[in-house]
Amino acid sequence: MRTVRKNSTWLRLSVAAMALALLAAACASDTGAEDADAALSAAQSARGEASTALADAAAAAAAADAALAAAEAAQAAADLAQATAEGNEAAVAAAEQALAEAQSAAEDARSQAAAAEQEAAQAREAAAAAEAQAAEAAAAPPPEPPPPPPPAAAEPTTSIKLAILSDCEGAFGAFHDRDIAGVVTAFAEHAGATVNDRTAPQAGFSNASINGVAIELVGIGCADDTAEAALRETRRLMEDIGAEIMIGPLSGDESIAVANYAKDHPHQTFVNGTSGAQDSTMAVRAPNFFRFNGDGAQWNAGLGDIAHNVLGWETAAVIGDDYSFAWTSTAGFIAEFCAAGGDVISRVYPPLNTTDYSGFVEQLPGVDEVDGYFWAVGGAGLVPALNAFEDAKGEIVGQQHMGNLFWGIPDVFRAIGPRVEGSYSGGFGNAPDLQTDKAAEFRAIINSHFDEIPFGGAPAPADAAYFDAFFMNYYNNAWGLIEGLKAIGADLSGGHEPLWEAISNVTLDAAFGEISLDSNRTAIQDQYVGRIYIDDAGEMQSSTVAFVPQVDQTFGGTFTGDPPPSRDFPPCEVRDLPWIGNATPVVDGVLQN
Amino acid sequence: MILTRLRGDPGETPGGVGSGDYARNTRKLAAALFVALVLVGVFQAITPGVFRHYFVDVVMTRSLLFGVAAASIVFLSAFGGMISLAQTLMYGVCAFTVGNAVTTGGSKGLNLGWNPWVGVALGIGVTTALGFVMGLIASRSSGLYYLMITLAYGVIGFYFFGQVTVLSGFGGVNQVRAPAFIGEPTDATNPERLFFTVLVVSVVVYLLLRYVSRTPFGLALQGVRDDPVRMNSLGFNVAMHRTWAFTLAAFIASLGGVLYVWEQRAISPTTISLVGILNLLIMAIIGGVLVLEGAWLGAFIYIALENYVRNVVFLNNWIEEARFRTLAGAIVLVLVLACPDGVVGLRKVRGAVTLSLIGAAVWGTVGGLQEGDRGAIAGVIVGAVAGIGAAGLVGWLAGHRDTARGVWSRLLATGRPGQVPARN
Amino acid sequence: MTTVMTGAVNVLLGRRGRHVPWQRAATRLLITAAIVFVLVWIIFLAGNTSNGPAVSAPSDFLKSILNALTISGLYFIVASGFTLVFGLMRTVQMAHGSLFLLAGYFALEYQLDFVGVTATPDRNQVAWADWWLPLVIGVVVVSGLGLFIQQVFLRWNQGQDLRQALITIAISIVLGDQMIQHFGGVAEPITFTHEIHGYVEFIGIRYGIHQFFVIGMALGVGGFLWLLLKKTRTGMVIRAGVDDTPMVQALGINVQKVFAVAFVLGSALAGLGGVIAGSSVTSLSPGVDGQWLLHSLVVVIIGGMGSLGGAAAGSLLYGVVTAFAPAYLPTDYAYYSIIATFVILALVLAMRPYGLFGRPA
Amino acid sequence: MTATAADAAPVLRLRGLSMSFGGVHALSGIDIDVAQGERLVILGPNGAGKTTLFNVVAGDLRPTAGTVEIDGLNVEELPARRRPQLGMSRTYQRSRLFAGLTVEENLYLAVLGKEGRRFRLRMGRRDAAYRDRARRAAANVWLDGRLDTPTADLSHGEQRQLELGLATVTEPRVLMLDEPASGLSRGERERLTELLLSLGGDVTLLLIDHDMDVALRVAERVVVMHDGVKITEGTPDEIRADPRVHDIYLGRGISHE
Repeated sequence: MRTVRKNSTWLRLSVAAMALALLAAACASDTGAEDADAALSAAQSARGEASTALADAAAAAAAADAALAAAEAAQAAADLAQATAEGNEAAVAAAEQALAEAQSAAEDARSQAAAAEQEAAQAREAAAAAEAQAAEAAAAPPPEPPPPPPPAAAEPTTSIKLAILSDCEGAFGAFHDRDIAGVVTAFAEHAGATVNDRTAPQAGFSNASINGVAIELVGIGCADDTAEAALRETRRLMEDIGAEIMIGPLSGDESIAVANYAKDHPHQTFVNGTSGAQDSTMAVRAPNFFRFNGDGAQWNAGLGDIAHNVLGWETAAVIGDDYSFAWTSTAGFIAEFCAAGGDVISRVYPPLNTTDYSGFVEQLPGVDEVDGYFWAVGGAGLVPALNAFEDAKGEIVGQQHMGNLFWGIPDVFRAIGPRVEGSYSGGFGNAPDLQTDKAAEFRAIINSHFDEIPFGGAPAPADAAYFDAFFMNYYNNAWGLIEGLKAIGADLSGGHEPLWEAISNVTLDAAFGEISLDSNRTAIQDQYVGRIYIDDAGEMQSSTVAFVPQVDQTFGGTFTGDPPPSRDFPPCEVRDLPWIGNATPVVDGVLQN
Repeated sequence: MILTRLRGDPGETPGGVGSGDYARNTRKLAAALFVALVLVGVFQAITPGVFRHYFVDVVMTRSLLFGVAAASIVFLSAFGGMISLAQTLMYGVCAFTVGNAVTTGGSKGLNLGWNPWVGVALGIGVTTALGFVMGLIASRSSGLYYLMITLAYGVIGFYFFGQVTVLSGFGGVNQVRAPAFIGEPTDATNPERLFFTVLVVSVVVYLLLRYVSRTPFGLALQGVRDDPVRMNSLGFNVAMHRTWAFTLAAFIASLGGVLYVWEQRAISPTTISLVGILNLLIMAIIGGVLVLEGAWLGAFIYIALENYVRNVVFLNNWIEEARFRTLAGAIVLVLVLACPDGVVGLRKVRGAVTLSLIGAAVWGTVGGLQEGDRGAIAGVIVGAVAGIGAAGLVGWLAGHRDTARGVWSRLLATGRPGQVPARN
Repeated sequence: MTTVMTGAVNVLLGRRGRHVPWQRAATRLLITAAIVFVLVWIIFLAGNTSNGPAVSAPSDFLKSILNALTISGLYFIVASGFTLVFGLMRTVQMAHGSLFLLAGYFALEYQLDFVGVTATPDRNQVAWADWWLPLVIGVVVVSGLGLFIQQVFLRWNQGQDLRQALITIAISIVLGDQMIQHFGGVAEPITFTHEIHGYVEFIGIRYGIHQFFVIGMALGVGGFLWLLLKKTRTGMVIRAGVDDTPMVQALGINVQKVFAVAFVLGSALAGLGGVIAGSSVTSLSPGVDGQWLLHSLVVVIIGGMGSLGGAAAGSLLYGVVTAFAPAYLPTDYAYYSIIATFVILALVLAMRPYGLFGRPA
Repeated sequence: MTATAADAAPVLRLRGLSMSFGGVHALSGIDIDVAQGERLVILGPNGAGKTTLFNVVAGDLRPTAGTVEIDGLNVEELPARRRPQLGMSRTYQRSRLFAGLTVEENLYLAVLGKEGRRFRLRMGRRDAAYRDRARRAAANVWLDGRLDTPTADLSHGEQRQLELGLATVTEPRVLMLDEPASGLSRGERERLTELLLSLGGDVTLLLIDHDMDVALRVAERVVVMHDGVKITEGTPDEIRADPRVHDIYLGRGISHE
C-alpha cells in the first residue's frame, strides 16, 4: 500500500517534470521561430558551425553591394530597352556599355562577398568575442513580423533552404539513394555544389550557391508511397525544419497530397520528384507546384500509333488497375489508338490488390476476337494477371501485347519473363540506349560526381543510375528549379512569386530532349517507345524504337482535367493528334530522320 | 478473462481493472496528463510565437486526435472486454464520408459540396450507424474471435475504399474543407485553432467515456466484460450491450475521423490499411489497452517518435538501415513482453521517472549539441521514451527477480540448496 | 402474431414440434432466401453480367467453378495452418501472412539461383528440381522461423491469448519491414516447372494443368492433415489438446512438444501456400502478406476456428465468392466484388457467431 | 401465500428433459415437478448431470428434447436473459462475479437486470432505489461492511456470499443454487443454512449440493440423479434409507468435499 502511494507521488512528479522538460526544451529552442532569418541564425549558432555575426555583417555588406549593382544593371537594361524602342543606336551603345559596367560591378560585388565570407571564416576561428556578439545579435528581439511569415522585403536573402522528399520505405524504397543522387548531381552540375560523399548521396551537398546565395540542403524526407506519410514528411521538412523549397515526392498519390499542400502554402515552392499523376497538376493546379516530367498518359505517347499503323491492330482490348493512374495510362493509349483509327472494344479494370484475376481476365475478348491487348496492370498484380490470361485465353505472343511504363522498367519486364519478348512498351521519357552526345554527356555527368550510388541499400555503380528514370526525373526537376532560381538571381526577398514565374519559363535542354512547362506547370517533353528483346546473353532488354516529339499533358487536347480519365473516359473517337504519323523510328539508338 | 491474461502473471489478482489503487492512481495520472495538455494549450495561447508551431500544430494536434481514435479501442477493451481492430476503419469511414460530402471538385469521390457541418453530421451519423450494424454482426462473438472479426472488417474496409472508385479509389479524397472557424491552412494567423478544437474534443471524449462508465449502461458493460454468462442469466442482453458499446466506440472514432480529415485535408485508403490499423493498436498498447488516459499518452509517444526520431542523428542512421516500422515493431514487442500494462503501468516500476528524466536530459543535451533546437526536442522525447523502455525492462526483470535470484543463488551457492528465498 | 410467424417459419424449415423464436427464424428465413436468390440469379437471371446465366453459358459457369476450386485450394492450404495453430494453442498467428511471403521470397531466391538467372526464367528453363527444391527450402526456412517464434516468444506466454496475438503482430510488423529491405518492392513471381505447367481443353474450356495441380496439392494437404489427426498418435494428442489442453497435460504427455510440432506444421503450411500461390495467383511483393492474412482470417471466421472441416468449408465458400463475384455481379458493379466478401462474412456470423463448424473459444 | 407444497400447482415442471453433447447423454428424460415454496435438493455424484440440468432450466443451454414449464408457460426456447423477469435466478458452482466492480455494483447490476431499462446513459431516481435494494441485499449476505470493495479483493467465502446475494437480491420466486456451500468454512455453512431456511415461504428453492449436512437440513424433498437419469426422489428420510442412493452416492461422495 505504502509503495503504491509513494509511486503515485513519483508518478505525479514524473508527469510534471516531463511536461516541464518538454516546455523548457520547446521554449528554449527558438524564440521567434517564425522569422526565418532569426531561426536560421539561432540554428546556426547552436550548431556551432555557422557564420558569426562578423561574417553576417560582411556577407550582408557584400550582398548589399551586389543588390546595388543589380539595381544598376536593371536600370541599364531598362535604358537599353527604351533605347531600342527609339532606335537610337548611340543610346543603345551607351546603354550596353552601362549594362556591361553594371554587370562587372555586380561580378565584383559577388567576388567581394565571397572574399568577405572567407574572411569571416578566418575571423570565426580567431575571434571568440565575435561569438558572444553573435549570440547577442541573435538574441536581440527581432521586429514583430506580420503573421503570415514571408521574409521581410528589405532584407536580402542570405541562403535558401532546400529539402528533398523521396520514398525510403514502401514499394519504391530501394530507389531512395538514386532519387537523392539525382538532386545532388543537379546541384553539383548546375549550382557549383560539392558532393559531400561520392559514394553516399544522402550525405548531401555543400557550397551550392546561385548568384551568391547559398542553397542549403536542410532535410531529406522519407515517405513510404502513401499520401499520409508524404504529407507528414512534407510538414516535417517545411514546418519543423523550415525548408522553403522542396523537391519531391516520388509517387502519384503522394504528389497529389503534396500539390494540395502546396496550394495551401503559398509562401513555399514545390518541384516534383518523379511522380506521374495527372491530377497533381491538371486537377489541383497549385501555382507553386512544378513538374519537369510527364504524366501517365504522356508516357504512353506513340504506342497507339504503332499499334494501329505498324502492327496493324484494328481492334484492341485494354486491361488496367482500377484507379486513377492506370485510367490515365490507358487513356493515353486509347486516345491515340482511336485517334489513329483503331477501335477499343473492351476495357477491363480489375480492382487493385485483386487476389484472383481469373474472373476479370475472363471478361477480355479471346485471342482470335481482338487484334491486341494493352496492359496497365502494375505492382503485385501484373504477373498474376498475365498468368490468368494464359490460363484462360492462350499463350502470350509478344506481337499481340503492349504495356505501359511498367513493361519498360527492366526489373519489371524481367519479372514478367521472356514470354513478352517483342512487345512494345511505354516509358518515362528516357531512352538510355540513345546514341546522342547529350545522352553521353548526361551519363558522364553522373559518373563525374558519384563513384557509387547505392540501390536498395547495397552499393552499386553510379553508372547504373543513368538507366533509371527516377534518377533522371529528380535530376531534371532539380535542374529546372536551379534554372528558375538563376533567372531571378536566387532572390526570394520579394516572396516566391517571381520564382514561380521564372520556373514556368524555364526550358531545359535535357539529355533526352527539350523540356518546357505548360500552363499547368507540367512538362511538355519528348517521349520514346521501347521494345523488349532478348540479347545474345539471354538477358531481356528494352531498346528504344520510336521517338515522339513534344508531347503535352492535354495529350493534344484530349484531357482538360474535367472529366478526368476514368473507366470510360476518353471515349474512342477519331481525332487529330499532332504526333500521329510523326514518330521517328529509332534503330540501334540512332534517330532515323 | 482474456484481458486479465494480457496483464501477465496469471497469479496476479484477477481483474484489478477499473478499481482499487490501480484505478485511483490512474485517475491521478489522467489528471496530471490533462493538466499538462491544458498548460501546453494555455501557454501556446498567451505566448504566441514562443512555442515552436510544429510541435503544437502537428505533433500535439495529431497526438490528441489519434488519442481520440485510440480511446475508442481502449474504451472497448477496458470497459467491454473487446479488442477491436476496426476502429481505424471507423475513423476512416467518417473521414471518407466527410470528404465525399464537402469537396467541391477536382478530387475523387462524390464531390457533393455540402456545408462542412452537414458533412460532419453525416460522417458521424454514417459511421455510428455502420458501427451499429458491424457491432451487431460481431456481437455474439468474444475474445480472440472478436479481434479477428474486427480485423477482417478493417482490412475489408481498406479494400472497399481502395476499390470502390465512386467513393474514393486508391488515391483518396483530397481538398477537404474544414469549417470556417478552423480557418484555411493558407491563413497562418491562427494555426492553433485546430489544436484547441482537438484539445476540447479530447477532453470532452475523455469525460464522456468516464461518465458513461458510471451509468447503468456502462456498469452493465463492465459486467459483460467480467462475466457475460452471468450477465445473461441476470437478465441482460449481452449481445446488445456489445453492440451498443461498439456503436459508441464507432461514434468516438468518428470524432477522431472528423478531426483527422480537418487536419490532413485529405483521406486515402492507405491511411486505413493494415499498417494504419496496427499503428492505432500500437498507440493503444503503448498506453496500455486497459487505461483510458493511456490512449492519449500512447498516441503522443508514437507520434513524437514518428516525428522526432529522425532528428536524432545516431538513430536516424540506424533507421535508414533498419526502417522505422522495425523500430515500432520492436517497441511493441518489448512492451508486450516486458510491460503489458503499457507505459501507464510503469508507475509500478521504481525509478521509471528517474530513468526517463535522465534519458531525456542526456539525449536532449546530445541532440542539442549535434542538431540544435530540433535535436534538443527530439533528444528529450526520444530520451524520455528510451528511459521508459529501460525502466520497463528493469521492471520486468524485477518482476522476475525471484527467478533471477534463484539462478544466481544456484550459481553462487556452494552446496546449500534450499536457501533460495521463495517469496512471491 | 409472433406465434403465427414462428409457426409458419417452423413449417417452412421443417422443424417439427419445436418452437423457434421468431428473430432466429427470421434470420434463417432471410439467409435461405438469400441463398435461393443467388442460385436463381446465377442459373437463370444473370443477364447483364460478364458470364451470363448458367443455363445459357454453361461452359463459363463450369469455368468459374474450376476457378473457384483452384483459389479455394490455395485458401485451404494457407488457412489450414492458421486454424491448426489456433485450434491447439489458442494463438492467433498474426504473422501467418509474413511467413507466407517469406517462404515465397526464399523459394524465389533459390529458384533464380538454381536456374542461374537473375530474373524470371522461361518455363522451359525450370527443371523439375528447380521448383520442388526451392519449395522445400522455403517451407523448411519458415518452419524453422515458426519454431523460433514459438519457442522464444510464445512458449512462455502460453495461455495468454491476447498477448500472443500482439506478439505475433509485432513480429509481423518487423518481418514485413525487413522483407521490403531485403527483397525490395518490385513484384516478382516464382515460376512453375514446365512439367507442372500445361493446358487441357475440353468443351470449349481451357484449363491449366497447374491449376489442377493446385487443387491436387490442396487435397493432398487436406488428406495428410486428416490422416495425421485421425490416424497417428501425435494427431490424437493434437485433437485431444484442441479439446482440453490441461487434461492432456495431466495425462503426462509432453504438450510442449506437441505445441511445437503443431506450430511448425502451421508455419510450414503457410510457407507451402506462399510458394504455390507465388507461382500461380500472386506475385511476391510488400502487402501480399496482409492480403493473405486477411484470406486466412476470412476462411476461419467463416469455417470456424480450429476445425479442419471448417477450414475446408470456409475455403470453398470464400473461393466461390472470390471467383463468382466478378463473373456474376452486374457488369457495372463487378469491380465491387470485395463487398461480396463482407456480405458472406456477415451472413455466416449472423447465423453462427463462431463460424460454420466453430465453437466458442 | 400460505399454501403448502403438496396442494399448490407446480411452479416448475420438467418433462422428458434430455440433453446430449455429441454422443454423450448428459440428461435423459428427466421429469420433475416443483411446487410453489418447495425446497428441493438435487443430489448426485460428480458428472450426474446436476449442473447441466440447472443450465437447461436456467436457459444457458437449450435442451435437445423435452419441455421446461414455468407456471404452465413453455420456456425451453426462451433465452436465459428473459427468465429473471419470470422470477428465476440462479447461482453458479464456481463464482461468476464481476471482478472489476464493487460489491454494491455487482448487486445493483442484478437488480437492474431484473427490472429492465438497461441501456440508459443517465443515473436516475430509479437507480437510487436499485442501489438501496443492493445495499439491503448486501446486509442479508453479511457483506454490508464491504460495499465499496472491488469483488476481486473479496475472500473466497465472501465471494460465495456475494454469489448468493446476486441470486437473492432480485427476490426471485424460483431460486436455483448450485453448490452454494462449496469452499465455505463450517461456520459459514451454518450461516448459509440459516439464510436458506429463513427465505420466505413463497420462494421455491432448487439446490444442488454435495454437502449432505446443508442439503438434508434444508431439503423438503430430494431428487437423486446419476449419469443423467433421475434415480429416485423423496423426503430426506426416505433418501437416507434408500439403498440405491447408498450405492451410487453415499458410498463414495460423502468422504470428501
